Amino acid sequence: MMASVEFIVRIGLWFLLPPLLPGIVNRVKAWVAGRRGPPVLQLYYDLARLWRKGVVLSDLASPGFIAGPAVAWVAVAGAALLLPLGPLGSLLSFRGDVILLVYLLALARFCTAWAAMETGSSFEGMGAAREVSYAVLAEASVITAVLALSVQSGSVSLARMMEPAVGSGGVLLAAGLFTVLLAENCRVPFDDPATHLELTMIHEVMVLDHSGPPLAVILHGASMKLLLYALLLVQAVVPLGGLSFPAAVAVLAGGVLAVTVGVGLVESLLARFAFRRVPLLLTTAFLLCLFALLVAWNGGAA
Amino acid sequence: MSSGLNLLIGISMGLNLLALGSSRLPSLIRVAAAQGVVLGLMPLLMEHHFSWLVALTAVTTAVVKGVVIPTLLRHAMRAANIDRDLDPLIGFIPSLLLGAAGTIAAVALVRVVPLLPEHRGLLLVPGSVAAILTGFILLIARSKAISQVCGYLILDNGVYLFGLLLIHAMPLLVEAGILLDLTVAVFVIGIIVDRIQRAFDSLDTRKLTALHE
Amino acid sequence: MTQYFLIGIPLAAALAAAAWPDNRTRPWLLPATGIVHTALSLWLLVSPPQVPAGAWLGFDPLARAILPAVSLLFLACSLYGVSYLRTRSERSNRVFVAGLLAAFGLMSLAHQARHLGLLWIATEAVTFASVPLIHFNGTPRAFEATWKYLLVGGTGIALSLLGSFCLGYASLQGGGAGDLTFAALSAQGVALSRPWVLIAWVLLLAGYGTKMGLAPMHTWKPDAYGEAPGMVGAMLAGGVTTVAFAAVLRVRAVIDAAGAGREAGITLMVIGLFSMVVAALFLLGTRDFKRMLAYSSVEHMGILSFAASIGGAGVWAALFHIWNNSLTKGSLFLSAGNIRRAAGARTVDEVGGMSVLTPRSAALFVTGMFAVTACPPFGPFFSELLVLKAALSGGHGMAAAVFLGSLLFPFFGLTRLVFAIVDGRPRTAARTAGKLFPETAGVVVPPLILLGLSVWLGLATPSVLHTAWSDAVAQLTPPVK
Amino acid sequence: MTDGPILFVAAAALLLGCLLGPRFPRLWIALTLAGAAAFIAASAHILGGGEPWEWRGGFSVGGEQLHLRLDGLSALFLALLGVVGGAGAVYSRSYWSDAQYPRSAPRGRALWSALVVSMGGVLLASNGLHFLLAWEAFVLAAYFLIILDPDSAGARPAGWLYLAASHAGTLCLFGFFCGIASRTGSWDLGPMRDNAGLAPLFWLGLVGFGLKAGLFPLHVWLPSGHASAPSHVSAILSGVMINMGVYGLVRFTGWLPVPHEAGWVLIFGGAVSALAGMAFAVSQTDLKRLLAYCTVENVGIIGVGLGAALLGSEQGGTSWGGLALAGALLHVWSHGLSKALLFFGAGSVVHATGTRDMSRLGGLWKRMPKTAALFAFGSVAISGLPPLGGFVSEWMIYLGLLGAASSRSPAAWAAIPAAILLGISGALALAAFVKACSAVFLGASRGGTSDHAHESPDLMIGPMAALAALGAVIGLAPAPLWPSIARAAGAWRGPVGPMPWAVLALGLCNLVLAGLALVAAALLGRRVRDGGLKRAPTWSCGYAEPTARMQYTVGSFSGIISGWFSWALRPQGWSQRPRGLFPARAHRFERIPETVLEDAVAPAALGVLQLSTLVRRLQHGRLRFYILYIVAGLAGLGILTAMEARP
Repeated sequence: MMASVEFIVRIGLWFLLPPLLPGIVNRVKAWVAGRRGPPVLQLYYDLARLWRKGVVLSDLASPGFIAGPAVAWVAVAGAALLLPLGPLGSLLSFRGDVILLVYLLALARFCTAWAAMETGSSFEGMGAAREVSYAVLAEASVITAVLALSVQSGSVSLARMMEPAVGSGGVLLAAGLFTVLLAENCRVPFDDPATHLELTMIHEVMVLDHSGPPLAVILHGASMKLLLYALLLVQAVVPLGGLSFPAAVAVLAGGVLAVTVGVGLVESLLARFAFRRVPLLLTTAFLLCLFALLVAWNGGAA
Repeated sequence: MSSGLNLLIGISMGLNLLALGSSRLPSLIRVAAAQGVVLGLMPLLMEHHFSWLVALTAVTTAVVKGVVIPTLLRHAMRAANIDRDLDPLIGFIPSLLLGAAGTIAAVALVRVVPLLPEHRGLLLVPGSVAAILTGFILLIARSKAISQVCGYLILDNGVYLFGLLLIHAMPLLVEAGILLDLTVAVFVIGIIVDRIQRAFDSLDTRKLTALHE
Repeated sequence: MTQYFLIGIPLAAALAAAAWPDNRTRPWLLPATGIVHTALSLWLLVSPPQVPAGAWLGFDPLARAILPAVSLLFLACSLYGVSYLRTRSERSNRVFVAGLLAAFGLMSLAHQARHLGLLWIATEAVTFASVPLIHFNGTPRAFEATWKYLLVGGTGIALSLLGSFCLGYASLQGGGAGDLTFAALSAQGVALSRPWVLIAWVLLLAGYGTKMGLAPMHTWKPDAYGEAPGMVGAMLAGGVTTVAFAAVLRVRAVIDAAGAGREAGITLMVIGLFSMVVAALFLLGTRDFKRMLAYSSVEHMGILSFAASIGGAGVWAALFHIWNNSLTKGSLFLSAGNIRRAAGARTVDEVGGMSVLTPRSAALFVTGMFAVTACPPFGPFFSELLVLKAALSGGHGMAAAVFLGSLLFPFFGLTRLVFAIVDGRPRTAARTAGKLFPETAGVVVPPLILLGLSVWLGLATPSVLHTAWSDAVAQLTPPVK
Repeated sequence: MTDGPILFVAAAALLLGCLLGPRFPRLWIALTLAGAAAFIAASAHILGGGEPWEWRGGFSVGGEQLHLRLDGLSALFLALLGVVGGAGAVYSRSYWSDAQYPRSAPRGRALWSALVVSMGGVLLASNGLHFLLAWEAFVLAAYFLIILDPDSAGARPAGWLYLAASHAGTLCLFGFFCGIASRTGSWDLGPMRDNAGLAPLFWLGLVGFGLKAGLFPLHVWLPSGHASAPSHVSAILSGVMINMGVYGLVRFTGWLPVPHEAGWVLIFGGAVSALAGMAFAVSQTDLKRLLAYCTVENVGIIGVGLGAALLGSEQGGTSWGGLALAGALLHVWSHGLSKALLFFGAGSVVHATGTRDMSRLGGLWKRMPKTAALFAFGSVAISGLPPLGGFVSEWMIYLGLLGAASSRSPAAWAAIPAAILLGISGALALAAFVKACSAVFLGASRGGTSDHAHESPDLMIGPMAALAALGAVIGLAPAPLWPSIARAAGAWRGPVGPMPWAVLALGLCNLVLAGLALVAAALLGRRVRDGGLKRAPTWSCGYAEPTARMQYTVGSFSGIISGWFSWALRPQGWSQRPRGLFPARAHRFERIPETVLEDAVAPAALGVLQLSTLVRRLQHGRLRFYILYIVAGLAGLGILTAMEARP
């Protein structure tokens, strides 16, 4: 009974909160550029409008074109539900749930890429190719980060792994994970959600042919993914264990906000990289995580 | 009498060198025949008391090696109307030197193997080794089928020469062996030389190289 | 008494064949002799006679362990021969049949010879008796092969005679009374003069090795096997070689007794492995499927020598492998003969697609190929495993590695060549082969029988053979003092 | 003790099928299914907790008493053999029908039964001699199945390569088993861990079994063999036959002592195999080659699990070791099922379009929707994505590796790199299968044969569906399966720990997830339908008339990744760039060579061949040199003897 209530509550949270983040990011960008940007709740309006709209479907598309986004959204939501929320802890925690989380995100990627390939449009093919290719490097970083956390905490379940030790390891891990966050959520410097020059994009270009409710689901899923990574990052480097409940919540929220602002700042201060430099950056992220792992190993040994 | 025996062996050694040096087929055949006769007579000298069996072997050997085989070969040679010169793989002088060196080596080598007292004085072992060596040199260095047959005969002479060591102890083995060897050798060599010459009308073994990888 | 029939019957049949007037019915002498001979030798296998120690001749354990295999092989070849010679009715088979029977009789003699000299004489006689078989085809190539066979073989014979003399001299020095039976020689034991024994061993190994076809004295083999009819190749590869190998075994027993067993073992192992390696290299490249069989035979002679060099269990495995080699190699030669006659050519450049032209022979050929390359359930698989096991138990790790390596490369060569011949589409040259060479039962069943025997031998080796081989090993290994 | 009769029935049915198959196709199906069912039944009995079955026959084969044994480990593989063997038989009924292949289909049936029964023999044999017997038997049966199609150009060379590689492996096994027999004095097999002298034999076994399993770089025969065989054969080759090598490795690392390096070598070899296999798979354009290389990857994953298990047991029964082993064994199943399914799917595609070249396919989902759905299912499963089977097994292996890492055991130095490599290869697998599915089934037909393709008959869809269902069971209900897996793993080196609660939790998650996914898809679908649905050509940024040729090609899809791995793949490309204002023609041709085969094996083979040519020159036909050889041989023997004789 209690569990089901908690389940509903979490679902609700994960349903409502995420679209806030892109709004904040855009707000920050606008503020840096000295513009009045769109309202923070812009994405909510967009989602509502899209959900009411009809759909234009490519002749070539199979039912997978609709099912893909839905499954992807479910996968991300499932990953989100596995993630412990600071003091709340996680809904369901078991050995190796972290692997499940990582692979659920992979499943989501599979579905979006599949849906993108449905239409046979060369642009979407390009986007899907880039998505799955860069994911290879991102995956390495994520696994390494997971290893670092598990070595550090001597455990392989998220709930216990999220009790990190501060220090050089934490900093390295934060840097690495932040880069991965940018890459996985297709933000500058990997991707540029703002432009609509297809050749330069990864994620945006994959959804070119989507419209109406499926597009809404995709956008919501993306924002949920962003929040997920933000929470993961914060909990991975900020030790919340000792804090009281409200403090912990506050720190968590603050951390997420900080990350989001950070993303906004990066987007407005950096230019998008040329694609051939993307692997370089991702490799750097991987190395950062690897160093974090080494530090964790030695720290434990010492 | 061992001196007489050694004399004959010495002659056969000389004949080896002669065979190596002979540049024409007929002379080679003659040399081989002569050696056959010389060796054939040996058992008679080795006998202390006369025995029919040994005498028979000796005479047969002498006749076959001295008469039958040479005739056969000459016949084949004529039938095959081949040029009488045998152009060697190894020149005559080198093969001569080789043969001589081999003979000397043989004489020296024999010191390491133990011999029965009654054979101490004899040159049988070096003689046979020398003949075998000569046979091999001829087989390897001469290109005419007939010359190779001669080489084979001299090789056999070497074996025979060694067999004389045992002729007292195990006459049956030696004689049966030698006789069978001769008869069959004659028989087969006759056939083959004849057939080859009919098939190729030349006895140059360098033409017999159709079969190879 | 029976053992003398084994020798006498074929020789008598040979005389009969020489006298027999009719070219068409003469071949029937072959199966007749074969059946009687096989029956006799199998009977002797089951109930071996007592052999007096000093006998020059006798069906002793070693003969019992090998000779029946030769009889079986001859039986199959003789059955094959009837149909084969019918297809060659254009030429007289008088000399051929007589020679084959004589050679067979002399083989039986050589296998039963317990006397150094007698053994040598028999072996030489076999060599010369098989001369007419090799140039049966009467082509210039056949004559050339015969010529080489004669001179190389003759040289080997001269060497083995010299070796026999040396061994005799060694026994003289040991105070022997000139008795050259192997029993007597072994009895002399260490009394034999060591230098002469060693010299004798080298000469005899080289001499009889030439007859076995061990590298580098194997040069006559591809020519002879390539030019002779298939059934002759089978008899040479499965019969004559075993004679020479048995001779080596008998001599080695004496050398062992004389206390030079270590040297003998090592030389035997080295020459065996060397033969295997050389054969492997030849097999990788050869393009003529009858010469291929010759090289494969060289390889198996190497296996036999290697096995024999290990001693004890190795010798047992070697005896087992003799049977398997004779049977499988025989079937391979017979089916190869069919393909050769049907295709009218022998190299992969001219022959192809035989699975279409002569399906049965092609299937037999492929099966036989897998059999000789030690694929189960055929006998060689088991015997070669036993050889390997014996080698490893004997602590010859490196040698075993070489052994395995030189089993691998022949497999590559054989499979490539055989599939090239069997698969694909027929060459234009051999289009009409089906009519040119009908696959009658007479030419298909004998190889099939041989393969069946090989399977039977491998899966369910009769216990009588087990005991026969064990007795032979006991006869060969000197009693430890 | 009920297993004996069941297995006897199985053997009898299959042998009968071997004999009667060529003549009576229907009877053959019945017999093969009966045999397969019997295999499954016997294994189920063992895996369900029955006593391990052991039987010594009264008679002897090849001089050795017949000795069979069916314990948890062999039962696990035997059941898989039964499943794939049966499914393949049904599938081949219309895939390789007598109507289409009057000459080869009858032979194929007999060979199929022979293959299945001999592999069963390998799994049951508990005597070295009989193990080798059955081993060689199935090697040959598989060879003749690979070259089944007389008209296929690629089949014969591929088959020969397979045969040669297999024989090399078999000879290693000759050495392996003879080594055991010569050290223990008997061919009988069984636990003999205390006999430390046997440890070095592991290396022979590794090469012998690794060649069969297709561990990189011993995989040279695998891609071409799997690609050019008929698809139902590829399915059993890849789903079961390579697992014979895996079985050998697991079985004999469990029974024999192993050197200390064994675990390390296996875990690193496995990881490299996983990475390299997938790197090659991603960049293939031939559908079946892609699947074949994916097999190399999965064998690598299994190797990683086994290596981790070895390291675990070296350090004394750690829980993570057991998990890794369980994962490896479960992965045998999940890979076998999904790979067979995928090869069947590929077979249907080939059957319908006549080509394996993905760059000439496309848009097939319209014409063969069932095949497309099943293939997609298999792709998700084999990419190790939740909620399907492949994920559960990989997850267990990850748990093993993470356990080693988090417990800071020495094994962590192997586990950490292995985990990272597994992660990378997982992402690569995802890329590869997105590529495969999309190139074959999605988008527009790239012209040519796929325009008049047709859905496969039910006899081909049915087996695929069955395999898919089984794979789903592994994914959704791992907890009920755990006891069986534990029994199988327990037959290795002693019992593994109790089921971790995590397995149950994971199964729950998968179940919920699958349910939610279906619901969500349905909801969204309804919403889209109600919200008004309009069909239109693909937008593709306003370009007026898109053609199928403008789709993203398979080559360009994997271009980025191929670029990263070009040092290993060494792609060879020829291209004619468009020139001038109105370029007449332009094309680009790219091929990925088989690096190991073409750059390592081929040169070595060439060297050996040259040596052989050199030696063959000695047989030049000049008699006097032959006699010179005799003299030389004589001299050599004399010298050798003299050297030996010197005291």
